[in-house]
Amino acid sequence: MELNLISAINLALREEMRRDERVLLFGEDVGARGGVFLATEGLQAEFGKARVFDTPLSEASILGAAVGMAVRGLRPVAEIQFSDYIFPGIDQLFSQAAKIRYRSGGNYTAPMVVRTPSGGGVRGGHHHSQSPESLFTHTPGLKVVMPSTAYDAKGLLKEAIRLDDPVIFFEPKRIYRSFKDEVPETDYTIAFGKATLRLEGSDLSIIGYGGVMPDCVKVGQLLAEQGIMADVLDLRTLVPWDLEGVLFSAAKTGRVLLVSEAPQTANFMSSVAYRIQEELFSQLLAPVLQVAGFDTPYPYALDKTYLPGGNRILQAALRVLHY
Amino acid sequence: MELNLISAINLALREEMRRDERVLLFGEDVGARGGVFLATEGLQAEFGKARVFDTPLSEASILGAAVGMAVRGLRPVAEIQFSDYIFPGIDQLFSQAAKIRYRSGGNYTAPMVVRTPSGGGVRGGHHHSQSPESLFTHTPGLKVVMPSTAYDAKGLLKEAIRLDDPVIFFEPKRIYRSFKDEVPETDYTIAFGKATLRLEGSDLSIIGYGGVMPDCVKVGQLLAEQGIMADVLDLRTLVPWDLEGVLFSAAKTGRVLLVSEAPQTANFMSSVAYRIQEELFSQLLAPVLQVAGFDTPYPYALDKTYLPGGNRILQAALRVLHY
Amino acid sequence: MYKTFTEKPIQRIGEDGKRLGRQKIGLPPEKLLEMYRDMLRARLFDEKLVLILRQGKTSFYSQSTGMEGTQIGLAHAIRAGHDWVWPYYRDQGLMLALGVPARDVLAQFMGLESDESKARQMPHHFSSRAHRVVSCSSSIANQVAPAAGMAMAQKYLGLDEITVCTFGDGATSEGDWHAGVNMAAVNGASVLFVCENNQYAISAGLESQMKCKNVSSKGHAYGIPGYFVDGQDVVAVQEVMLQAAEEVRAGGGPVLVEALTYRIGTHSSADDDSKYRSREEVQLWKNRDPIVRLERYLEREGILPDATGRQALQQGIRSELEQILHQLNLESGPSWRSMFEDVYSDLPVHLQEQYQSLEVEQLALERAEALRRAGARERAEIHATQLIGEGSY
Amino acid sequence: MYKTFTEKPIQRIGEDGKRLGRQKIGLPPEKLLEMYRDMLRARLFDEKLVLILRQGKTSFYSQSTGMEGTQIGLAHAIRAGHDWVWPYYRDQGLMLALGVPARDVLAQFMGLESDESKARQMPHHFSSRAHRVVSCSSSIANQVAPAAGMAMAQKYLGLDEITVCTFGDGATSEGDWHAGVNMAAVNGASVLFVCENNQYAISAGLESQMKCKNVSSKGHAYGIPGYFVDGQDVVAVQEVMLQAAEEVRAGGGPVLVEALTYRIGTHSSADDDSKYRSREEVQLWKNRDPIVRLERYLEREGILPDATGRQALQQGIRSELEQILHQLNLESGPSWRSMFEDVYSDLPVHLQEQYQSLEVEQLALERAEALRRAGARERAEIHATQLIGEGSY
Ligand SMILES: Cc1ncc(C[n+]2csc(CCOP(=O)(O)OP(=O)(O)O)c2C)c(N)n1
Ligand SMILES: Cc1ncc(C[n+]2csc(CCOP(=O)(O)OP(=O)(O)O)c2C)c(N)n1
Ligand SMILES: [Mg+2]
Ligand SMILES: [Mg+2]
Repeated sequence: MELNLISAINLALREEMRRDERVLLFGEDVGARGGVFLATEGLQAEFGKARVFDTPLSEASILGAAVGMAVRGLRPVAEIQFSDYIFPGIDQLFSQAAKIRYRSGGNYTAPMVVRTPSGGGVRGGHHHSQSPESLFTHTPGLKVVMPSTAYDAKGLLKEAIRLDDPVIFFEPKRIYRSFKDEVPETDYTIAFGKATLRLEGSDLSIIGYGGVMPDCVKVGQLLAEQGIMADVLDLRTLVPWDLEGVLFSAAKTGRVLLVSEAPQTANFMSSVAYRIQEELFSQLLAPVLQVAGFDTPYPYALDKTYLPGGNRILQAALRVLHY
Repeated sequence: MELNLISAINLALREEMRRDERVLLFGEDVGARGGVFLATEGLQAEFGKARVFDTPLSEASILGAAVGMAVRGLRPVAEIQFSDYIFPGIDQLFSQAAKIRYRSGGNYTAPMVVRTPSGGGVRGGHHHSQSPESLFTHTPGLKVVMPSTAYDAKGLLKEAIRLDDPVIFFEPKRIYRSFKDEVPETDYTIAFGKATLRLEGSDLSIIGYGGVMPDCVKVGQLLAEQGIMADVLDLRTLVPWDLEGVLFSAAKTGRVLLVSEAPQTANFMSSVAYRIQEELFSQLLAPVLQVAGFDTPYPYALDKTYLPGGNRILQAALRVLHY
Repeated sequence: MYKTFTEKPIQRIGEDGKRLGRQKIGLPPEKLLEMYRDMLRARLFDEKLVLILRQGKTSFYSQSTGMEGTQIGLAHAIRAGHDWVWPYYRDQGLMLALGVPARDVLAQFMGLESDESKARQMPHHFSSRAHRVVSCSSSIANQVAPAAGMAMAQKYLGLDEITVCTFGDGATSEGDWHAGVNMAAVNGASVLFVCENNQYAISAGLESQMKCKNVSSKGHAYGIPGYFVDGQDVVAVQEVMLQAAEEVRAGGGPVLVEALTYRIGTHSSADDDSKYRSREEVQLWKNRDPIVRLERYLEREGILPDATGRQALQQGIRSELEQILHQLNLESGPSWRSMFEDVYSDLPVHLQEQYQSLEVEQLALERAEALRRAGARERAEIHATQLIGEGSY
Repeated sequence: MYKTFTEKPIQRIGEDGKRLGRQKIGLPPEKLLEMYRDMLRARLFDEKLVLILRQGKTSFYSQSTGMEGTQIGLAHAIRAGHDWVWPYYRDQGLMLALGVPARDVLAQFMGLESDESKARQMPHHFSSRAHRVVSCSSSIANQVAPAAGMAMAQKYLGLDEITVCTFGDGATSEGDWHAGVNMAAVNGASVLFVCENNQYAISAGLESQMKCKNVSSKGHAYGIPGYFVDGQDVVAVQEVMLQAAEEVRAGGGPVLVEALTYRIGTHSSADDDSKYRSREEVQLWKNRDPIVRLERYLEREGILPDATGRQALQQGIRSELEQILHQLNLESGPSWRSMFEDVYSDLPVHLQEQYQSLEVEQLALERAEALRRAGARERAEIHATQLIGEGSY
């Protein structure tokens, strides 16, 4: 069936909760309200208040409780209302969720999922627009995901819930409802660490994840109209990320553009760039280029100017091509 | 006079507090105890409890209060006992200190310094060994420093206190007392954004900051004994970082090794690597290489195995040289 | 002297407009009428903003209708422009009553170039240097520890100001709230903490927020006084806040005041409250309108303007807002050139470079736009496709 | 039934060993003697660890001497191995009394391969799967919200366990403490929160930590019972904890118990307490030794072993520890090969690669070390300089 991204998330949650009674869902306003974006709509009605409930307004309460539940055998799925609001509870992720397996020698684990709408483009200003995923990729012990289609959202979220690791599941809120794609009603999961090609070509590799993907595809199509064929690769998961898939594409094209919307400095994509040039130094025809967010707080009125859109991606693609 | 790094910090604090009554100093155990590493020893005795005081055990209290004081015209210097413990208060840095100037159109500012011992090598296990600086370099609005000598520590800390921006001042605790260097008794500051050469050469650029610097220098000296001359460059400040100095050295040698001890993925140094290959693609003789921490939590018993030391740096240098 | 930690909210005027208690109400008629006007102004501001939101002139709105007693009572108990205020996002009534020009508040809501915060934040993120209102963060309870720090600075500097810090009921659950109140308490910092308890945090009622009997009782955990006042009773709010502010000013450390109130509208323009509360409940609280309560009292005292007078009062406020909007509608948002200002006190190299790259892009877009307007064939949403192959880089 | 929110700590045995109150002490002699032995064992463990620290066999130590009444009283009030425990780092006495083998505790302290946590954490980071003791984080108050979550899970799963969560006085200032206690309260989660109030957080005394009269009074802010007990009186601690644990077990939600105690030693082996507290104060609390208090009571009751018996008891404990150390001294730390285990449930590609790079390095180092031992000329601290020019990469 055709679904938008947020409906696919709702469906994945519903299916997993039906499958496994250990799956619990909580956060701010996820109950009667169904979440501020309605990702959890109808779930409290179906599964009851013992399994779907509102918490106090405290991200440390939410994330900390998720850790404790996971240690005792549940499969908590916690929602943080906006990824910008993880920070008040981040120590529970960094010091507990990420480290408990390692620090206990594998005796305790925290299989939990933190779902959180993320990224810009919704006129959300400083605190409803940020893309903090790089911070989590820099924290060993956490797995990090960001889908860009409804199909992937369902498959990756189901995989995340079943995995024995803590997963931070970033949802690109600006494309929650901007298109629909085919989502099987069957039970399927998507393994972490496998990128997927959105377009195939041999002149250039455009690599991204999450909210920037539609623009990456658009640019790929535009280039194709001019006879320039790009691989457009969607990473889907950042930890682990698909080194093999990335190197395969980069080796094929020799020209790579990495696209993300988080600030440039210490951006996760820089470490992808690093690995590409490390492995393929003599095969690259141009430096690896990045399109990323500016190193400023995310502004309100200039939202669209801040966000790397099709034009900025296109110009960078041309720069890589014409190097 | 010859001082070790921590004495230079103590001296810088003392001088700045004598110079400017608006400078206040607080944190956990900084008063009578003089800090757990004794960085603030004697300061409460000299300046009194109104200017040097202990706080409740809450990093959010410390960092949040610093923001409010700074807005009202003081120059707070807050100590976080270990950089691993910034996380419970990080929202005060990310959402308040980093953004208040921007979000108020420059009407409010938070000129404050957060001093914090950081990095590994002291058998501190998970929570007394981490190097979280990359997270702060990824947060626009914060300036980020990490000195590696007593001279720099004094000059950079005094600069940090006088700057009108929030500065996160990481102190490489494992070299607090491992050597002494010449520190003038005069008042001097060191401008941010200027790297400094520890050794000069033209065969290779070894670039690092903070706790890894002594090993970088050792490796440079070892190579020199074999007739291989390396530039050993100390970044000193990460935001802003010395793009010009780095590119100058990299262009000269064509071979670059970046050294840090934080985990590899989304490490700040990857974005330095990114910029080097972006600017000097055709001039590089080898891929830019990185020595970094492993992507695991920082272990206790394997402390020395985890930490990138002289041998690991040397091997990587050889890899760059023999590419 | 009002008592701390009362079981029931302190009231001065009953629902019927009758004075409660023996003590006379000390406020002169002019002051009462000023408060009345400020409450009306807050209410009509809401009304107007809901309208311009529909017109697309702002992007988001959270009403404070029903909470005017709390916000205006507070505004009239502190020294506006002298005491510092760390407000929260629902404080438009407080802003206006403190004297922040409606023009400035509106410019912020509309994201205009003349906003003193340079349109960097979403609507509701108040800031006014001149009125000592410190720029809001969206992160709930984020202002609490900074307010403590500011009061510590005031104490250190020997200033006679106090710091006022407001927040909702939901905010009290955050760790940063605890950290901030405790910091102020331990340091005897002069903060007036004000909880505008409207009984909801978006959809979460008090029972999913706390198990204690009310917010003010949390004062026990910090060793500070807690007052519980009826937020629908502007006179009680003003008096209790005044007493609390004086205690704070006297140097006794922070005080916590909880005003029990209700938001009549949805949490925000993005909310649908029918999912989580009954219409009966909302109606119950509509009947406890703080403006009506004051009107009843004023009427009893014989100082309520007559119907024509009230009409004129409202008309005056409406046309004030009309006129401002008329002007503001001519203004536009900030230029892209302001993107890199105010990140730091200086412009580091990496931001210079990013500025330059944005300049190239924006000038190209402007050229493309000029071409398009000059009648060149229509471009798709990617405006600069004409650059393909031209290699401007 | 003990009362909540008392002004003074609940006591059962006076300093002179006399029973207080009318109620008889319900514990049978065997139980009292077991508690006595556990307290001695904790004390002697401290003594031993200080010694092996000096010998360089562990790297860091924080004594709990003086706090045995609190920790052992707690251990004897809960169902060890059935109820779950989220301890904090100073809980060695609690660990031993819960039945965690001294061998396991010591292996953790010494960073040995047989540590069930694979020597991944500093000394004092307890964990025992078999005893339902959950691995400690160093981040103060970090365990509080997870404990709430665990109890929520227990409730959901219909288990009759409770969750016990301990922390120091300093910990109560952290935002995460507030977040955790509130979460438990709102959800009626079965957590026994235990504050081991030893009056210091490193050098910070209570007055720089809180302004309220005691930690237990913080229960008011969460709508939960708060008990205040004399932590030097193991009988009172055991009885109050038992009552609190039963309340928790009955499903009434969390309970907070504060035991007022004192740490006689420095904060840790890295501390110097003469900088922040007087010798007189320390002496005062030495005189309130919880072991001596129990001895006095046992003596009065005629069940205290005589001098020889006590001597034998101590000797037994000492030789138990001796023997364990004797074995453990033969063990070494974990192999570098364990570095990449347990980061995730699997070994992602990037960690496989990092493992391989470490393998190359470590094998080279082992070769170099073998050469060196075989008498080749001495190498500097950079062991593998011989690789220069050989280009093994
Ligand atoms: C740290 C954080 N978490 C979540 C949010 C999202 N959020 C915005 S308003 C709100 C409810 C706040 O309730 P309350 O404090 O009672 O204020 P009210 O809106 O009722 O005036 C929430 C959860 C946020 N802004 N910040
Ligand atoms: C978040 C955090 N901040 C700071 C520290 C450093 N630290 C370790 S122990 C300690 C004092 C703890 O005091 P308390 O909770 O009273 O326990 P006690 O040591 O007295 O038993 C501090 C500040 C830490 N471990 N975690
Ligand atoms: Mg509210
Ligand atoms: Mg303590």
